[in-house]
Amino acid sequence: MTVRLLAEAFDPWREIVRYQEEQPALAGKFGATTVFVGTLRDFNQGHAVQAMTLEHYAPMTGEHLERVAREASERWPIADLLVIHRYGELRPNDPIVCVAVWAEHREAAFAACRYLIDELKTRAPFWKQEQTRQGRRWVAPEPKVK
Amino acid sequence: MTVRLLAEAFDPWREIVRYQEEQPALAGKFGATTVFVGTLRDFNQGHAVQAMTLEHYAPMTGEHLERVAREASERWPIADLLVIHRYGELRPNDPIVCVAVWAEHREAAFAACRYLIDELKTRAPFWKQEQTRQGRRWVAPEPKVK
Amino acid sequence: MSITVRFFASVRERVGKQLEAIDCAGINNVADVWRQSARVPMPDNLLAAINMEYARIDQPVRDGDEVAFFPPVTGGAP
Amino acid sequence: MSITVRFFASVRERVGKQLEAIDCAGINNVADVWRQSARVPMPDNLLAAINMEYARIDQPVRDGDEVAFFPPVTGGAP
Repeated sequence: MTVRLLAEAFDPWREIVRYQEEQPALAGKFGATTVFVGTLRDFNQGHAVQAMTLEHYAPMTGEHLERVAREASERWPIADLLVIHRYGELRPNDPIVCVAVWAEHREAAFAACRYLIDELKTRAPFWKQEQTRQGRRWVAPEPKVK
Repeated sequence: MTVRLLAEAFDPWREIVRYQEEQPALAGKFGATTVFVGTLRDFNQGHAVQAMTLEHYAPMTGEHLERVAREASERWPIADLLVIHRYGELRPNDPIVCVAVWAEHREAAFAACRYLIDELKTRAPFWKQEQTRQGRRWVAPEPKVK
Repeated sequence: MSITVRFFASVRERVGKQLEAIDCAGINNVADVWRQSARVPMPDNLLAAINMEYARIDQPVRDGDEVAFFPPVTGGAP
Repeated sequence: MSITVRFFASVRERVGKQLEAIDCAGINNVADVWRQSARVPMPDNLLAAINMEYARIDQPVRDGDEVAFFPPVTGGAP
């Protein structure tokens, strides 16, 4: 179970391969892998987005990501999980966050992956500021669905 | 929207990267990518699995995969999807199937990804035969949950 | 003309063949194809397809059709 | 000893500072820290943390605590 905060751009697919290879105990033991990757779009709420800055509160952010990860691994029978979250300056098409879950069966893998992204979005202290042609603006949180 | 049936082992993560790079129209337009990868475990129902053969019914199998893919892209607002399914001889730790969905938002990406794997499992004509120390045996279908 | 019959997986093994062309004389539906070609009792949970579409066992079969028999499918992943 | 106060994102911009140490004299709870340090009206939806745990605005604050103020979080992805 690994949670990472990164200041630099990353390739989520390469990180997943690398992580999986670094866990030899996983080989042959998982039947299901689910992944969510969140990526910066070049438009949002009608505005062309040129860049985004992700502010966070270290080390509170890392601690809350770890807590969400622990909760997911306690609630569902999963073999391993990886969470990577960017902070700092991002450009459109840059990955923001990557969540990967390995489990014996897909039910737990899907449920844990969904829980991780939903919970980290609402609990980990990150704040997005978009740069558009109209200037910089803080992104408002999503309306709560649940 | 692409569906592929492969006779040879494949690396799902590399295929996802390659596919994404081949769709320049996607760049900057998607915020959410969900992936499911199904992998052959080295044990099943109490037996050590040495190998598995996936039999299929070409071209019926491909047509039903295409149909499930079309349904997913009609039901949810998604930007693109990729389905890759192996057939033939597999070894433990070999990927069996990979489903990737690109969308603006994660709600549609998760729903379409889950739909694709659930539907292709129950509708695409594939049959698994496991090789264990006790010999070869056909895998029985999962009990229906829904 | 004739009817092409295919058997897959455990059904193929039980019947002992994977492909056969049978004369369409006396064939009205999927069950007739099974009786004419398989010559063993119909297994539980048998699935059938006509021209690669899932079909009921009482569905009509025409000259030139391809009829397939197979067990419940087990694709995908855990 | 004193209380460390941090402001983040739009709250940081509104208050005009990101980090301050204030004397704990007269400070009983989170709202007191805001009044003493921010010196602007409390924004709607203000969130607070004491020692990196989410806290209510009436929660008690002790000497040596770190108190943070910030808007609703917007991490993750679309």
